Formats: sequence, structure tokens, C-alpha cells
Amino acid sequence: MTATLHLVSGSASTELLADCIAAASKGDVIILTGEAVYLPLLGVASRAIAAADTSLRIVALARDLDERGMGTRAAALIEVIDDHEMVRLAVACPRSMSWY
Amino acid sequence: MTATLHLVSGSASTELLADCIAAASKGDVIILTGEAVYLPLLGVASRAIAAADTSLRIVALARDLDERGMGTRAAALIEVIDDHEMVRLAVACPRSMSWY
Amino acid sequence: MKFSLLVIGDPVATPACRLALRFARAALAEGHEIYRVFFFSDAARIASRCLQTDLELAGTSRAWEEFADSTGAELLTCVSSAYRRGILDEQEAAAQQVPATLAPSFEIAGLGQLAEAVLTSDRVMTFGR
Amino acid sequence: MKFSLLVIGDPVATPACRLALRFARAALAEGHEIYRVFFFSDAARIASRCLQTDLELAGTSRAWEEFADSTGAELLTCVSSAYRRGILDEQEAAAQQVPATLAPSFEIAGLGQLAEAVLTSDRVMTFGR
Amino acid sequence: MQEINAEKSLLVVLRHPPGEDALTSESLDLAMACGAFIPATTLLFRDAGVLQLLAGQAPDLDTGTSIEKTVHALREYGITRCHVHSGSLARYGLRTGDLCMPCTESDDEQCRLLMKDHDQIIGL
Amino acid sequence: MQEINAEKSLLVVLRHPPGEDALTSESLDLAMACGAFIPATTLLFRDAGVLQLLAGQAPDLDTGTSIEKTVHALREYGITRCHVHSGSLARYGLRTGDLCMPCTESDDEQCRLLMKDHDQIIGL
Repeated sequence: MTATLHLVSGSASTELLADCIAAASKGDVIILTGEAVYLPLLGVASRAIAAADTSLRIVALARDLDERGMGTRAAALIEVIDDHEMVRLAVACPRSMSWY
Repeated sequence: MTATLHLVSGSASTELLADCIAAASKGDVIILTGEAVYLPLLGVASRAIAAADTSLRIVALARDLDERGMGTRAAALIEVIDDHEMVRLAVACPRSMSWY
Repeated sequence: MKFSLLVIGDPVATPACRLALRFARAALAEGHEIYRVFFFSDAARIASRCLQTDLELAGTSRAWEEFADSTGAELLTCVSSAYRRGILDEQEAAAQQVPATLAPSFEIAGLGQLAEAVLTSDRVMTFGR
Repeated sequence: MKFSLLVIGDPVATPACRLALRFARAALAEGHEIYRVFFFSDAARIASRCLQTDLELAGTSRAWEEFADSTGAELLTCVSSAYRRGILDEQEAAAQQVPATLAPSFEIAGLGQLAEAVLTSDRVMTFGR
Repeated sequence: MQEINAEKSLLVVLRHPPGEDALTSESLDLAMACGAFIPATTLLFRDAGVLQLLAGQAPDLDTGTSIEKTVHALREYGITRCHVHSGSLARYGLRTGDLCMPCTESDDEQCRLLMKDHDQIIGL
Repeated sequence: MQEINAEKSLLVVLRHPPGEDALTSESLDLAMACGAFIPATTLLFRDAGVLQLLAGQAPDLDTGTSIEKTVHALREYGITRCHVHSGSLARYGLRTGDLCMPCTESDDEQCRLLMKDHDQIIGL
């Protein structure tokens, strides 16, 4: 497996997510953390997520969503994972890149 | 004079500038400082500046441009002011708002 | 004209403290008064005497101290912003049994002092991140 | 699997240090090793004993210290990042004639230690702002 | 000049999303303190700042405060005028019913008037 | 496991603009140190990071360094592979002639390959 794990954090900027999606390869995984978990709420960002290559897996951290009162709201918008699954993804992907 | 002075700083985000321009009123003055002085370079941002109501005055700080090696490049793209003119604008505008 | 400044951005990671100092110096040169400078949130770190500074550099705590000493401007740092970031005056440091870290020329103050500056100044300029 | 972490974001202003700690704890629970944690740039402030911390809170320097004490993970803070932000060990503090501010369990280290971690770890995770 | 002009009005504009960033809880502290000292204090939530109003947020780890907990405090501190920018709500797919406190919805033009109608503005 | 794998390759991706932000000069320090210890270190400037390469920048006030000053140092520290993302240059209206050091222009697909071709990535 040659996938790269991408961690997106630090701001709810659609530019940041767009840069990350444009740079990712088929099979890569993108985890939204921190303020970036607001991105699925944003119409323009959710369209970018929907338009991204379907071979890209885009997920958000459950705890970061819950802390922001978005736990239930997000379930319909994006796949949600816990911290343990983040570690499993880091094991499965031989390298990672951070976007912030 | 009822103009508001807007200080834009902190990031070269087009979203930030777009938010500021959308919130500004006719006659307001927008000063780009810090990393925001890169905005005129960005095609999408320079189009936003060009499309903004012509009654908006959008300027950038000379020293911030010079420190970033953009002094000469910026002169063609945006009006450039020094720190003293920033103070004069703060005197002329009864209130100010910061965007960052 | 009487100015007060609200500074928010970190002194190392952002240009906020340096830009605010540039504004203060230019305002002075234009014949205005800087009444009070309120360092809030990350900007409270300017008041740390742990912060390495260089007299040559603008925007550092020593440069601010020199400005305050020569003009009488008040340098206040928000009490909750400061304590949360480990900028402690003698009293709080003693309570926590750690060294005090508040630099001279800076005073710890409540947010009421910011409100007072808003009410008594002709202009309040905010310097974000 | 052997992990090392590079942490960049400020411990107060960003979730970076807390998220890195959550990752470290989950990795441990999944049977992996945290070899080295390198606090760089603003994250170096986690190593300040001026930083007010609460044992209950994740992501603070004491929580990291507990993690390191119980797992043997190395907590290193970049020397130039730390000195620039006033995190001083005994030697540098003496040279500057100010109080030392490096918290126990943290060590000041050069960037070569980060490079070594990159070369000897199976995975390096970066936690930005 | 040192005399306090109690008639002076202040608009506090909150533009940053909540979360672990200390600035958010500090901003609410600032708003409350200004509300206590300056009778004519108005709050305007706009851009990502509207997310501070989302119901159901966990309290800030450092301070134990959240906007839901501070809403009553805001009133106690004398802040009764809270506005939210309707365009920002729409950007995040939110309605006023999603918010944890009652706010006056203000469109672009009303927000411009808010800025013009106050003597000072603090942008957070 | 403790044995150093000197064959391991590292890609350092620089995405942040220069300026008074300390992170930029610290990032260059990190890149140089990694170049000194890890022979197979490659730099990729992309997004706002391409602005670090603009010629004519004043040195960082705190450290006295600038990318123009460090370009020779980068080579001394063993970094000979520097790439710049062509799409990011275009976004800022820049050409390689505007840059203060020679970089290989890489398009989207070449940048994706750069990421895949390295064992570790550090994003700054």
C-alpha cells in the first residue's frame, strides 16, 4: 500500500482543504481534525468533498466533532472515526502529511 | 466622516479579504498588513480588489511589502502607504475594525 | 488625539506586537498620545521576562518598555491571558511556588481597564494576529 | 510499530499538543511504541514550567510528563525554538541572568535528534497548528 | 479628556470559530467585561464566529466555560443586544433554531449599519 | 530497530509564506538539519510556501536569516533537490525567474509522485 495519510487541522479554511485534495493521490486518506471538522458544514467545502475522487477517503475525528457540538450533525455529512482508527490509518499508510 | 478603517492581517487568505470587502461600506478604507500584503499577487484576490466598490480605498503598508521583497512588484497592483499615513487614516476614520 | 491599542497576536509568531509598536511610534511622531496599550490573549506573552529580546528589535518587550518609559504610555497585560500562559507577577508566582516572570514596565490588569480605555480614548486600534 | 511525533502548534492557542497526546495514548493502546516526541516552533512552549497546567487536562506539559514517565517516550524540545521563546535550561538561564523555566521531563535538543527519529522510526506524524 | 463618556457605544465583532483555541473563551470574557463597564455594548457574530453559537458544544477544557454557559452571564453583564449575520449562518447551513441563544438576524446591509452606528469596534 | 537506515528518504513540504512569523525561519532550520543528517532529503515549496522563494526579501528580524542567505547554506547542508509546484507559482503570478534560487518546477502529477517516492514527509 502506497497511500499517504493527510491530517488537516488548524482552520476551517476551504482553501486549505482544496489544496490538500488537489495534492492527494488515489487511495489516500484525509483526516479532518480541530477546527477543520467544521468544513463539512460549509456548502463549498462539502461540494469539494463530494467532488473529490471517490478513491479518496475523507473522514473526521469523533472527539473533535463532539467537542464542537457537531457529533450528530456530522454523521450525515462525513465518515466519522475515533482516535484508535486514526492510529490504524497511520499504520496502514506508510507516510503522512500535515496541512495547517 | 463616518468611514470605518479596516486592518487586514495575519494571513494571505482570499476568504479573509472577501469577508472584509463584503462587510465594508462605501467610503471605508482597507489597509493590508503582515501576510495580507501578498493578497494583491493572488489572481483571485486582485480580481476581488478590482471588483470592489470603487468608493472603497484598498491600500497596503510599504514596510510590510518591502520586508517581503514585494515593494516594486506591488506598486503596480495596489496603492502603497507608509506608517504615518496609517495613523492619519486612523484619525480620519472615527472607528476601526480588525480582520485576522 | 488620544489613542489606545488592543494587541492580540503572539509576539514571536505574529507581527501584531511589532505593527502595534510601529503604529504607536508613528502616532507619536504625528503629535498624538498613546494612552494605554492592552496586551490580550497570546499578546500577553510580550510581558514575559523569559522572552529573549534584543534592544535592536522593534516589537519586543524591551522596545515596548522603552516606548512606555519615554512617553508615559501604560503597558497593561490581561490578568487571565497572562496567568493562563505562565506570565506571573510576584504574588501569583509565590502562590504557585514558581519563579515570577512578569517583565518590568508591564502591569497585570483586569479587562475593566480595557473598557475604561475604550470609553476615554478617541480611537481604539486592534492589532490581531 | 515505532512512532515518533513532531509537534508544531502552540499548547495554549492550538489543539496540536492535545491531539498529539491523544494520538500517543491511542497508539500505546493499540500496542505501538512512542519513541520520541519533538516539540518544535510554538509547541516548544509546552516545556515551560511557567505554563499553568492542570493534571486533569490532556495536552498540557504535566499530562505529557506523565505519559513519558509511564512509557519511556522521550520529550525533546528544539533548542532554538525554546530559547527564542524564553524556555531556558539552567545553563542558558544563568548566562542570561534570568530564572530557568524548563519543566522537568523535557530535554532541550538539537534538530539532529529529529532527523535521527525520522531515520529510526517506522512512522513520523506531524501535528501542525 | 480623562472623563469617562458613558454614552460611548461599542460593537464587539466575533469572527473566530470555537474550539480549543484559547482566543474564543477569552473573547467572551472580553465581551462580558465590556458589557459590564460600557452600557451600550452590542455583540455581532459573523463569519466562522457564528459557530460559537452552535448548541451542544462541550465546555472549554481550560476554563470550563462554553457559550451555552455564558449566555445567562452575558445578560447579567448587561449585554442584551446580540446580532448574527444571516449570510454567515447560511454559509454553514445553519438556522437561528440551531443556535443556543436568541440573536437578531442581520443581513449584509444591517451589519454595515451596525458598524456605522457604534463609536468603537473591537474585532475578535 | 534502533539502527539508522541511512537509505530512508525525506520530503520536506514548505507551505507557509515568509514574514515575521517565526515558523518560516524555523522551517528552513529544520530543512537544513534534516539535509545534514538524511542524505535523501528533498524540499518541495508549494501553496503560499512559494513566496519564501521571492527574491529581494529583507532578512528575518530575529535571526537575520532569509531564504536568499540560506540558499548556499542549503547546498552546504546537502540539499540539492528543491522542487516548486508550478500551479502555486501561477496562483501568485510568479515565474521561476522571479525566484532567488534554482528549483525544479513540478506540476500536480509530479508533486503527487514526489510524495509517493519518499519514505517520510514533514509538512511545514
